[in-house]
Amino acid sequence: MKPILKFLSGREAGIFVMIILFCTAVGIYKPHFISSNSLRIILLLVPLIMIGAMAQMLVLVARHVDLSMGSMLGFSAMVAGLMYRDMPEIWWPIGFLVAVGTGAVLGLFNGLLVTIFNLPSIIVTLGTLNLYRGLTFIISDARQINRANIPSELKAMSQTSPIFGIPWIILMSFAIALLTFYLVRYTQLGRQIYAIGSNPNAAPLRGINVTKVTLIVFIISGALSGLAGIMYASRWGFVNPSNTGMGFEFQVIAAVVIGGVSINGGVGTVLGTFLGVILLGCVAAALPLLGIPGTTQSAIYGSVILIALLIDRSVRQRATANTKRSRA
Amino acid sequence: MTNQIPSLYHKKSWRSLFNRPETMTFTLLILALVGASLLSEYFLDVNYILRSFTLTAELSIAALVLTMVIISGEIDLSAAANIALSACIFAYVQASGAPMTLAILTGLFAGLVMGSLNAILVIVYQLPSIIVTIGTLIFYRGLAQVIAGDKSIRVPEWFIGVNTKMVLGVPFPVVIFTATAIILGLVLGTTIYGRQIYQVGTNNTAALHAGIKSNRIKFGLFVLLGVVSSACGIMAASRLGSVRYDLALGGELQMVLMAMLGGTYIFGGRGTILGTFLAAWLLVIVSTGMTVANLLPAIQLTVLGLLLIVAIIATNFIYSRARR
Amino acid sequence: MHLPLVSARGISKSFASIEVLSNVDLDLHNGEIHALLGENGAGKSTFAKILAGVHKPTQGVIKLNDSIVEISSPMIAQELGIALIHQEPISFPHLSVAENLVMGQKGNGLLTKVNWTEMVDHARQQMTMLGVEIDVTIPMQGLSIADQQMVEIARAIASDARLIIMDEPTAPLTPREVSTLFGIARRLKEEGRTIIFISHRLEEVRMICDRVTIFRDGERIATNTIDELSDEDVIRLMIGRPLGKYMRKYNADIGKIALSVNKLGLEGAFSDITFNLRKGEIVGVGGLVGAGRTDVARAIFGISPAQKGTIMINERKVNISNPADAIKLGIAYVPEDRAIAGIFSSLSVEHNLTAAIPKKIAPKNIIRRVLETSFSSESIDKLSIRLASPDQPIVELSGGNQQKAILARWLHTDPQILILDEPTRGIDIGVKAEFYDMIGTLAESGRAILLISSELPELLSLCDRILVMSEGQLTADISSHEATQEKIMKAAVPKMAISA
Amino acid sequence: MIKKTILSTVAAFTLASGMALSEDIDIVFIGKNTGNPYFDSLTQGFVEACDVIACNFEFVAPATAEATSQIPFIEAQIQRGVDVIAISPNSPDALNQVFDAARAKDILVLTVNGDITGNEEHRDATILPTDFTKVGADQVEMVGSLIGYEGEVAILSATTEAPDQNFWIEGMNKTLETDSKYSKMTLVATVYGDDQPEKSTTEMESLLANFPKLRGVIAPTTVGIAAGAQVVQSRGISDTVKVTGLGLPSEMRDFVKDGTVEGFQLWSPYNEGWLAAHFSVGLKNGSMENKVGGTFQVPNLGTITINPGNSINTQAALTTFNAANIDDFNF
Repeated sequence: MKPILKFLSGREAGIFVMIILFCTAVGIYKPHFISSNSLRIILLLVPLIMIGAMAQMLVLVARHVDLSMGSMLGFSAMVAGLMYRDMPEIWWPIGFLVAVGTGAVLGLFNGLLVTIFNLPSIIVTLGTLNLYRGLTFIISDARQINRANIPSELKAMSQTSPIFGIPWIILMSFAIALLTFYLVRYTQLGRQIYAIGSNPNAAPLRGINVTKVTLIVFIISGALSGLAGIMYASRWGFVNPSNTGMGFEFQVIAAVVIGGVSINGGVGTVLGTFLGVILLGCVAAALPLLGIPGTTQSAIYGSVILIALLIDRSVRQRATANTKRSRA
Repeated sequence: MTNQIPSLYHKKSWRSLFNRPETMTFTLLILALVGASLLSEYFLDVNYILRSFTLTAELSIAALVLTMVIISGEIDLSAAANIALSACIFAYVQASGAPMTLAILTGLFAGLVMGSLNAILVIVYQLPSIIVTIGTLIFYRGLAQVIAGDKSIRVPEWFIGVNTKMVLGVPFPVVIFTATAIILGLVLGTTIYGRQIYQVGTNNTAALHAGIKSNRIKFGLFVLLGVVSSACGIMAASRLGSVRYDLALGGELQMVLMAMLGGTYIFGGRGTILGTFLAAWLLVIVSTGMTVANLLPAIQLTVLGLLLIVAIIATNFIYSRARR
Repeated sequence: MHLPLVSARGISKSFASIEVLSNVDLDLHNGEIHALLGENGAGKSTFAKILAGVHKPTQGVIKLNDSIVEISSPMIAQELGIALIHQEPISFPHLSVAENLVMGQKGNGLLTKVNWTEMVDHARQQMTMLGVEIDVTIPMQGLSIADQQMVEIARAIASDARLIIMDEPTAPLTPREVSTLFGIARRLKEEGRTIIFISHRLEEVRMICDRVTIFRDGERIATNTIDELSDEDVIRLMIGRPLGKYMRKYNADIGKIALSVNKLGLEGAFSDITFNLRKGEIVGVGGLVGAGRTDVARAIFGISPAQKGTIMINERKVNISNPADAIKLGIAYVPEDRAIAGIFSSLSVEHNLTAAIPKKIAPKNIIRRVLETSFSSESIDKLSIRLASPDQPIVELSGGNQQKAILARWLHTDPQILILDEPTRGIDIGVKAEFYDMIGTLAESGRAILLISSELPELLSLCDRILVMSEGQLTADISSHEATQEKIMKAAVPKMAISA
Repeated sequence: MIKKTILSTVAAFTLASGMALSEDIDIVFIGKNTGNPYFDSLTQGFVEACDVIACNFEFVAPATAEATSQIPFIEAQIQRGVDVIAISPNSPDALNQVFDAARAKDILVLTVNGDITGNEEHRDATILPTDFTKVGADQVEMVGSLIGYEGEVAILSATTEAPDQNFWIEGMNKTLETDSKYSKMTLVATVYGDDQPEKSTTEMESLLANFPKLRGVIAPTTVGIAAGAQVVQSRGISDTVKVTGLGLPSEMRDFVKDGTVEGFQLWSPYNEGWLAAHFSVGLKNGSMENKVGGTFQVPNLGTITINPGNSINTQAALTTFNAANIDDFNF
């Protein structure tokens, strides 16, 4: 059975080719870029953005945008961090539940504002981006959760690995990608998210509960931001109110837009998003090797978003051009 | 087979003063003044408030032009990054020996280019302005970092201190802000261009049918915001004496907040310069009041976030009832 | 006679004080193809939409298999087995055909598994059952309109629809596609389903339908088997409207040619349009929905310029690339759809009235209040626009007054050529007469008027000459003396689209 | 060596002698940003000093550490009419005008833990933890002692522009080149973590990837050393790669306890706060003079001299922390 979204596969192949080209080019210039060790560095850059990108993809497909992911990540990580600090003897995996749960609640608040008050999601989440960051400072009394407070088993998850050298959190992020693939392809909810994004006016006519599905999308975005938060604590070993999650939403949007997810809703694949994250990981890992100062990273992200927007537009134009125009 | 257009009847007219959004902003302004002076006895001092205003004067001036962009039905989140990049270009060119006038012209030209890039992507390539300007926001902020690295570039001694220059006891940036507000208010309120900005924002198709060149108007507004932002960047360089890439970091939220608090409708067609003018003062009073009371900065962030959400709910509620 | 599938009794519907349907009774039987005929605005489409749950009737009862039903939404209609197929089907363009078929069906919760192979096989099976070759795995936006219609029909059958309503389905189809559609319709009939077929194409109706109902002015005039009525009978019934008491009270002297259009063409909209319009002359343009009349007007006014042909103003060749050019050349266009292309709904009546004359109210770009108020109060009095105050948002006015405001907006530009597109649609009878007087006096003052209208009495009583368009072609050019409603309708009805 | 026990007894003694009668001096300390553990202990120095001597102390800091974020806070303190503004500056030159405005209102402006190099004339004095010229040499000695004075060494610094970092790195380079004791040690790389925990970690990981034979890493920044230690601990390579530098006891305690980091150095931020408070009160009530070359007494810090450029150090040499003494410090 040919893949259903065959017309889109052109885009994923394009990104895959870009990754191969980019890595070989850097590899020629700096041979040890293609070593297992630097692959490990690239993979270690990926987990958080991967989880965020999967959530943002769902939001964009439903024709919304979530700018508050960075602060949701920070707030959820802080809640888990405070739990670890104030209740050191607690069973450490509880941190996952607490972070994901906190994130889900924040996502629900976003969703309620968007659905009940019928507000544009981009402005709502611009507001909650700062509201949640402020709350992160307040609950932590502006103090950092030090490395000593983070359970070593949690920190180990980003170093030790169950199978052939890939750390737990990377496997977890791939698992989330697979889960999102399953959700998007094999559940009604997934298909209805696409339907809402593809034609918001027709969705209610076809019996889709638009409010409920939109709420779920924002809850997922919050929950996955929360998961990224606990993974932040594992990967970096601390939680800081001011820079945990700072700028996370822009990195995620860059990855998702490169991955071929359209801003106008209804178009986007898990594979494309996955490859978009990997490409960004390669770029981020290559910069220090090529001696390009980290300062250029944000300029590169910005230009990549703009280029992806133009590519997306030409893809969309070709798609709509071939439906015969009929006069009313 | 008529496609019946049911004409909508409306119970109350929204003309009365009470329902003008500026009244909401004005009452909030008074409340903030009272609250801040209760919060700390050091607050109620006109010179101190005026001096504090100069710290965000650049963002407020750009927010006035942003109000017109939003009224026309578009949005531009890249203005704050434009301020930073223009300031860095100006300082960089100036520091590498170019005469001051050339440096200023280069800075303004940079603003023109940035505004035009936004305009071309939105008008010519018909891309949604919200996502385009997120892209250009990151791009311009990144370019500023490329030019300035994480060093700060200094400006000559004599150029520093625009905010200390006084006109009848009022700091120069505040005078410029008020003058810009008056000029833009007149343009928006009395000239035909202003009227057409409202018409384009209310119904772009009807504007096209009435012979209004909406693309030309929107293009001009993006470029105007670009140039004004670069001018603000240069003013900031004079205020600070040195420029880093992180100038006005996160300023886009404050600018959108000012427009929204001033009653500008996010979907276009509604809003006034007076509203944004009052909102700019409201924001200064809120943040200054909290700072001088030594409140944790986190509380300021929380309050700003909450204010934006409350503002869009209020304006959305007032306008959508009128429009539906 | 066995029990009717659907029986409607006393169905009436009015939109904000304008009655569109009054007291319609109709029975539809199983295994029948029933045509609904009538002029534009006769109410046939509104009746169909009431059956499909898009609109709720103001009065009246609908019985399905002899039990009263309340069809309050398209979803409920679908559950009751009623499906409406729009001319341009509403679908999810980015999703595959197979998904569009099954999207939103009752019963499966949000987390139930989607079995792609089963879904695709099911879709393929439905397509072959319809005898149609469509790749069900490609997105909907990859299909032609005809194929999209086939998918809509398949979806209706999949949800076991007993009553399938097709609204102007054959308009965008090629003859081959029309015959495929009719083949399917016949098979559905044999299965005992009922099909409502809304169309203007009498030959097609005659070929496929068993019975036909004719609507006029919101009333059901006649329901007969197709053989009982000749084409002439049908047209007579459709248009037997009283010519109305309105008689032309003016006679302008026809001047020289103001506008001449030569071989105008726009791919997919209209082709080979040639006519002249003289000063002081009112030229009507009749035709059915989709004939391309609005597209010609939009081409002349520069909104979507023609690709081929020339436009001459006062015998001088002109190039109109946007509305601003047209206005400079003295052309004005009152658009068909007021809400979308006409009014600035939240802005004041005054702002709307002076929207097209920036130079006049702001000589040096500064708006002079005194000029603006004088212009607006002048048009409010001249056209007697009923309003609370010139500052109130225009959306608060009635449809008729909104239309007057739009017309007044264009009169301020002192146009030489005035294009009116369905100016009196959705306006109550009283205001219509006022409009006719206005149009008359405008012609007397030497302006050239192009009146696009679907109301035959309006065309006959107002125009000096009547053009008729059908499917993008000019099919008639009749002077008002020889013109009759039958002649116009005959020219308007599309020629035989398919072979026997 | 500063022992915790001596400290508490001295504090008790001065309390007994009663507070100075002069009207209390208002001191405010403005940190780089909130949520930075380094400033917790520095503020503690101020607080405990003000319990002892006549001053009221407030700590404020902006949410983020950009160059201009501290200006509103300085303006607010001028408005509040405080007597002394102590600040750890985020930018060497963006604060000149606002410092001048403060000093115009005869508010004492002290930079703490970092100076505004090139703009010293805009502040009254600067209080630095130690004599920066010796930091470079001390750090090289520290890492040399850990790796047996041979093998490859790298530096994990903060931002490229931080004046104190560059000053120390210059010191390290000179020591490695000139002092024969370190001839067998080669500096292979200097990388910058921008005082960002994430970036410092990735820079440390790329150091390990690019230099398999790396033996020692000097991280003269609390953010860098903690990140470096974390990487070494998680990979369990603390026996081959020795991480040292300038770190906070509270952050490094675990690493020292499990042997990841055998030793590191720092000064006592607490003492900076303690000295700054005493210096401020002394200047304001006239008992001290801000004259280059002058000296003054500070309880349990002994005599302090005002070096050229009105720069004051709280202690001569770096304090070395190791498993033995780590528990004696609570900052």
